[in-house]
Amino acid sequence: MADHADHHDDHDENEISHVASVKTLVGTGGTLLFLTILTVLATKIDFGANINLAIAMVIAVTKATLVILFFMHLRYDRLFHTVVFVSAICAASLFVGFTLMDSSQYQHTNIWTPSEPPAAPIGPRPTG
Amino acid sequence: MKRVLPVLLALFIGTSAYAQAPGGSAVAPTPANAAESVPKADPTSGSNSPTMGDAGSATTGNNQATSGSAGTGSGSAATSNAPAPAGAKGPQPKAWYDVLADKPIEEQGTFWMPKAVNQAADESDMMFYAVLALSIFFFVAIAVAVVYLTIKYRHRPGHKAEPSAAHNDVLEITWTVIPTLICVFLFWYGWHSYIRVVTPPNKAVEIDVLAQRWNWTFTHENGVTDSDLHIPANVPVRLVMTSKDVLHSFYAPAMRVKQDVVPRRYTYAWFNATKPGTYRLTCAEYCGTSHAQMACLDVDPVTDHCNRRAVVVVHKDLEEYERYLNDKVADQMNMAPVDLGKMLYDKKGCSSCHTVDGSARVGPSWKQPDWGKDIQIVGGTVKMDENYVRESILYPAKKARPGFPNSMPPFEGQLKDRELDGLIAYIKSLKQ
Amino acid sequence: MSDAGHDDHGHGDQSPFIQHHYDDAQHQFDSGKFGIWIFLAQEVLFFSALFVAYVLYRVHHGEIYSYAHKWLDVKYGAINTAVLIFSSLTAAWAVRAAQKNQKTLLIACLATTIACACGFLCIKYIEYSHKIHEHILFGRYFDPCVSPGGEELLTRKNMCPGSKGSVIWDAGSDKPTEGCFEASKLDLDTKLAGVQADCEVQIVKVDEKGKEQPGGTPVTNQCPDELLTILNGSEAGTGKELVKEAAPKFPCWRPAYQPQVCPDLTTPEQRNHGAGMKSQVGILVEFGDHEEREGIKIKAKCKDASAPKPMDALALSHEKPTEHVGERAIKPVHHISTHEEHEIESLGPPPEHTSMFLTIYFAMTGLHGVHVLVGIFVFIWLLIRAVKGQFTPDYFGPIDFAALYWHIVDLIWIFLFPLLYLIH
Amino acid sequence: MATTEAFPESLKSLPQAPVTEPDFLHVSKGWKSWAFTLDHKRIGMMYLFGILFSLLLGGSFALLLRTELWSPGRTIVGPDTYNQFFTLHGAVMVFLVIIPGIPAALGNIIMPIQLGAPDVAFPRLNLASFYLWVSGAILLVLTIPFGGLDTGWTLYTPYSLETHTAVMVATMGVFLLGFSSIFTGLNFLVTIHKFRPQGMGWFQLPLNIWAIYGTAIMQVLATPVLGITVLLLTVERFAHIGIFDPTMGGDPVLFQHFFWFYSHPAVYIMIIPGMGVISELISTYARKPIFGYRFVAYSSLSLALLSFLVWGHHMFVSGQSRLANMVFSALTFTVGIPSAIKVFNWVATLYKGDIRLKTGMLYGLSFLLLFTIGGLTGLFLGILSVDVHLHDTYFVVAHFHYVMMGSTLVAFLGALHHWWPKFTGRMYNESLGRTCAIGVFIGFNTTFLPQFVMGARGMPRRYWDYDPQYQIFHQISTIGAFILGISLFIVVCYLMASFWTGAKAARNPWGGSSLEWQAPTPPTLYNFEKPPIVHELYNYDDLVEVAPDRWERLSDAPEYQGAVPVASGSKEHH
Repeated sequence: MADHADHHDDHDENEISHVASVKTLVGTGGTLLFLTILTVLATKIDFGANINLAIAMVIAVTKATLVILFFMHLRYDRLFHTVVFVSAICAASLFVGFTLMDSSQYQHTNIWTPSEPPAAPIGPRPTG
Repeated sequence: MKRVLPVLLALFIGTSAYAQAPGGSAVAPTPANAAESVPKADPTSGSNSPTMGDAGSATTGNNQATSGSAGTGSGSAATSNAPAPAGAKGPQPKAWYDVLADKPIEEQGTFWMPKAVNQAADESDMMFYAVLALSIFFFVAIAVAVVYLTIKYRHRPGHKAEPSAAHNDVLEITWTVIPTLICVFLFWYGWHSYIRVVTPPNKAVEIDVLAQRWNWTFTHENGVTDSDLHIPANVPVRLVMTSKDVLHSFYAPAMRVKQDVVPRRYTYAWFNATKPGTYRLTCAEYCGTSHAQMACLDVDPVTDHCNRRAVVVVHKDLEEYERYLNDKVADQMNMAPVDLGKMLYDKKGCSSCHTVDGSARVGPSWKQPDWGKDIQIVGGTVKMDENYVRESILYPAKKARPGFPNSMPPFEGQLKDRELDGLIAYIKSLKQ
Repeated sequence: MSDAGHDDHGHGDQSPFIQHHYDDAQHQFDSGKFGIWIFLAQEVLFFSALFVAYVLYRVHHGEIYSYAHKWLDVKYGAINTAVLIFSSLTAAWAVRAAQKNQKTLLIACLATTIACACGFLCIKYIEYSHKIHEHILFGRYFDPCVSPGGEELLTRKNMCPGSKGSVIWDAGSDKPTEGCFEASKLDLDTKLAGVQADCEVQIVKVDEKGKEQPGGTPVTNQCPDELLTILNGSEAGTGKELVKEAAPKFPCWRPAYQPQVCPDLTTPEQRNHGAGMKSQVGILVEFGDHEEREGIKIKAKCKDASAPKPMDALALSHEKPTEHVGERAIKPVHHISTHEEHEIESLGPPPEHTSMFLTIYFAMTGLHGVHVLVGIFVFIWLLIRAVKGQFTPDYFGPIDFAALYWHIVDLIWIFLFPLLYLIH
Repeated sequence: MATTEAFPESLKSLPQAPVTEPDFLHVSKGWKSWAFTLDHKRIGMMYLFGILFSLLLGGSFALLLRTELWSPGRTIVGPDTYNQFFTLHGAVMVFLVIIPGIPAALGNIIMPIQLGAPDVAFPRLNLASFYLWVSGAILLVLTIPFGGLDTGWTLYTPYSLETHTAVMVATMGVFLLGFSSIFTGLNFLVTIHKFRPQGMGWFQLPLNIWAIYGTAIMQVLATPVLGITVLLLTVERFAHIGIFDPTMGGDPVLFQHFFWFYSHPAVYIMIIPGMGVISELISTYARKPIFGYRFVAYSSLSLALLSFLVWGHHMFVSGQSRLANMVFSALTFTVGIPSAIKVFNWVATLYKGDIRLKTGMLYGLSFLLLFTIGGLTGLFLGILSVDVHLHDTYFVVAHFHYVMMGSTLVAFLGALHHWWPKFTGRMYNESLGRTCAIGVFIGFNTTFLPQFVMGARGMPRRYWDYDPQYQIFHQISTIGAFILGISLFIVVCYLMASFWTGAKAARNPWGGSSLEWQAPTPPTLYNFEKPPIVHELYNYDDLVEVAPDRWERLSDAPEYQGAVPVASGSKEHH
């Protein structure tokens, strides 16, 4: 993308809302691409499933925060928009948390494989 | 509409009892159903299910509205002796345990609830009456306040609204703190008794429950299966339940037990029945057409009302329960195939979809005059014989009869060979 | 996707698109910005249910994820992520261009964003069509052709040349029956060496009416079991070369797990509800030259399995002891083991209900794909309006809001990519 | 009706109807002007007619349902038809009447005027929401010819996966209705934030707007989960993806978690606008400022947030684990507290008032009584051990009808009568209004009080056939249902009749103090002819009744134009 924007007035202004400078845009874009490559490489090293998952999630969260702060202008925007977005994240995590809490309690009573139902005392005792 | 006056009368007495009953119990929340003389349930008395009587008489008999006395209602026993249920004309008389199961369901109890028969249930009953008293108190307080304030400050000529404080923080704090305390108490006490209701003791009689679309199958430890739940009294019983198709729910009001039965999963219920007798057993999770008539043995031909649903039969003690298990196994062994077929016709709930008198209901009738000849099935014809009947019981969808909904669940793996031969023999015996 | 569209009578000198019930352009923009942020909050909740399903099944049945992730191509996933990030960049740049009234740059950015989005959908199309062809699908349609194989993807072409459709399994020890082995008759060591069986296999021609011609040709040699050679060939490296040069003579037969092969023995309830039973195994004849064989029938007479092989260390570690906690016997849920163990496990037949992973995969990526599609239409509409020059420094709301929507779609993919593709 | 307060005669000559431009009903003619209108009042009225029609449709299913239950076994229909009656009654009432009822119909009409705003923030999105509602309603009603719906409005799997009725048509209908609700919520949130006039800070907002604000939060954050659940159910039915199908690894209890995560906030989407309306009714007709304004406002908001924590109490006995039962039972009790605070504050508002028993006030007072019963019976169901006995019985049916019908619908009718003169310009027949209000109260209690007793005695829900001992209660309940049905039908009739026979309504028939009473009756296209003056909230001293059902502000009299009324509230703009 030939950046033929006028270089001289670096402080871009627009009376309606904040203008992201080319430097922030390209910088964020580059970092995101780099982090993508990083997360793919990270899977090549075997730290054990849990740690690999943790690494992938940390990278994903950093990428997400970059997109939100710079691409979506949340850093320069009204605080209330952050409140709206964070409340959505909280509602979603509440949903995940409670459902996981419940389902992990009764999972052992599930008949996952019909041919091998759980043994007594979870399943029924063999009847005569 | 023929009995409107007593209906309204019942309502007012009901409401008056409604006001009294908890008052009485609220003061001394001793369990409302103190032990009282148990009418000796003579197992052999062959009176038939109460619900056979016409609607009006049976209801006043059972509901305690008219008794008005709080606590122990004197539930009168069943009403008139209706004609023996259809099919009892079979050669040998009903087994003693089936007679026990057919006994009328006596549901004494207060105006609000049938008497609790489960040891662990007394606490939740007390909880119910306590919250009932609390609710009546708060409702009456607010109702009186609203009515009094409306009358006192109603608009009339010359009357103006006097200025008064628009907010009073002390008052607001009090009526926030008090409800919070009440709620904390209610939660804690509810949780405490809930744990007792759902934690079975280690040594309990275990019965496997299989719920399927529209009947129950209870399998006892010696392999006996039945569609009524027979349990010993004063012995903890643990049910391991699963469903064959959709959600059901094992609900015995007298035991204060309700637990959904989920397909491909085990759920549990336990109770310790204190009083022998016959108690209601219903399905509480919507499961389709005959949700209201799970394991219905005797359908009223005119109104399709189910007179005899699956019941929980509580035997006097462990010994009588053992006797039931042995007799049942013996009966199933040496029963003639036709009678075994007849018993399965009732027990497995076939009556809710198939009739024996030739008229079609949800499914074709079992009375097939053209036995041995070719009959019409979906996409062709087949000879009506033992193999066709056997296959249609195991895999109904394979050679379905035209014009009937394809809602019969496959019974493959459900019936032992002996039971299958019994059913076929019974169907064959109906053809004349 | 906001609708601050245009109306004919504006406020004097302002852009004609400032609607009358707003005080001024700033008021309209702030209202639109707040509105789109609420819409994005709603989108997060819309996807939250699928993340719940993902988390639940990963925590409780991790073995499905570690087995099924081999079917997802990390290459395609990574390219898609890069494409989406780049389109996110151009979308953000388009907003800047609109704010600074650089019309050509605006049009260029919008066009690139649309191009990248279409690229994303094309890659998605490639992945989906590959899976549909391989029957690696959700629910009832889950019927991958699975057999012990080498490093590369277990696709239908290279590992299961024998045409599945026309092969009718014929097995059984003493009385010849149609259908396939009962699990008990074979040493079904699913974890390790696949299926052992000792059978005489015959190929019988079948005419179109299905009548068997007499005189079938026997298939004498058994294809070498690549998996065994891998494991016995000490390090994994040599094992692969070992397999390559000792190319098996085709046609050869070998036992393989083939879930959908034996419809008639599954009960009707199983049949209309799920893939065939795992325990049903059959004989697969490989022709090696990749084209489908029509009109043949495989007959096999097999002796009962010999005594089960002694379990070696790796298999033993897999035997999950049933822990007794108080009066409850709990079979522990799959404890996530090392990557290398997954690789070996993923060569055997799929664990129970592996279709659940694909259900979640298709639900998440499908819903995300629909949102990408909607994004494309929105950007095309914006492109048309940009070409008509409707956007000015005081009226660029639609560009900003569409870019915000696009960033959320990119954000969701940023989480989908590692969760689905980079499973260990 | 002589009033002691003297008032200048010039007040009588103040204009009631719009002067400078025609009112919004007559500003343009022809169906196109209605079908493509961007005016929030016309969209609100179209919603209102749709909702009243759906109310009669849902009500007729209820009457068929109750007639069938007159006697055990078959009274008029078989089990399958009965199952479709209660399902369609539930689905039509929940999705078409109660959820859009107060927010979409009356909220659309009144809220912008109460805010002093010319229109909602996104008029076109508002019209799009209406057409989403219409298409969703058509799809839901289309299930009847396509084989009906017999899964219950809760659509529990695996039954909803196997039944041959038109589940997919219904789920697509619900999907569209969900988005209509989301976009209405979004619209109201932006309007309340960005369109408040000068001098109207957050604590000068009428409580009705606080309630609609709380509702909008829930609409936006909870309804999408219904959208995804219904979408997954549809895809499950035709593509068998297996997420809810136990035979393929799915989990029916997971469906219940998905469903109730939306449906509990949904029951608060239904009740909180009702509470907002009641605050207006009680305060206006008692001529007293609301007692504890901040507590009532904060409780609306806290109810909206707490509603996301308690969905598990619908699943105590449906296979949910004990730990989750404990957590949800504890959280459920926290939700009871704000409702209790509201009721106490309303009762306190009546103290030392000048209560006028207009139809609106009758509905307000019956709301107080019925909502108290509804709330208190919720306590029974919140306690774990008692819920084991009462769950899925008629006790639950009675509880939620007391909260949904006894509270929300009564508040809807109260609001309808309270603002009817304002947006139609016509007065309804007061005596008929009062009799029907009493009729609704009596009919409602006769219908649902016996059901409490029946439920405690163990009569399960959704039963086509029952044991004869419950017949007496079913008969009383059916009689009550007919009284209720007739009263509601008469209400709709005389309200529609008032368009032709109703007397001309004054600008401020009830002496309300909020902004909408300064707008002409019926309001002009942009609601106000001259910018409204924000007076001190719920302050009725300035108002005097110049004629029956006609109030004026003393400060509006031409003589007092000099004295600038005290405009309270900070200068804070949004």
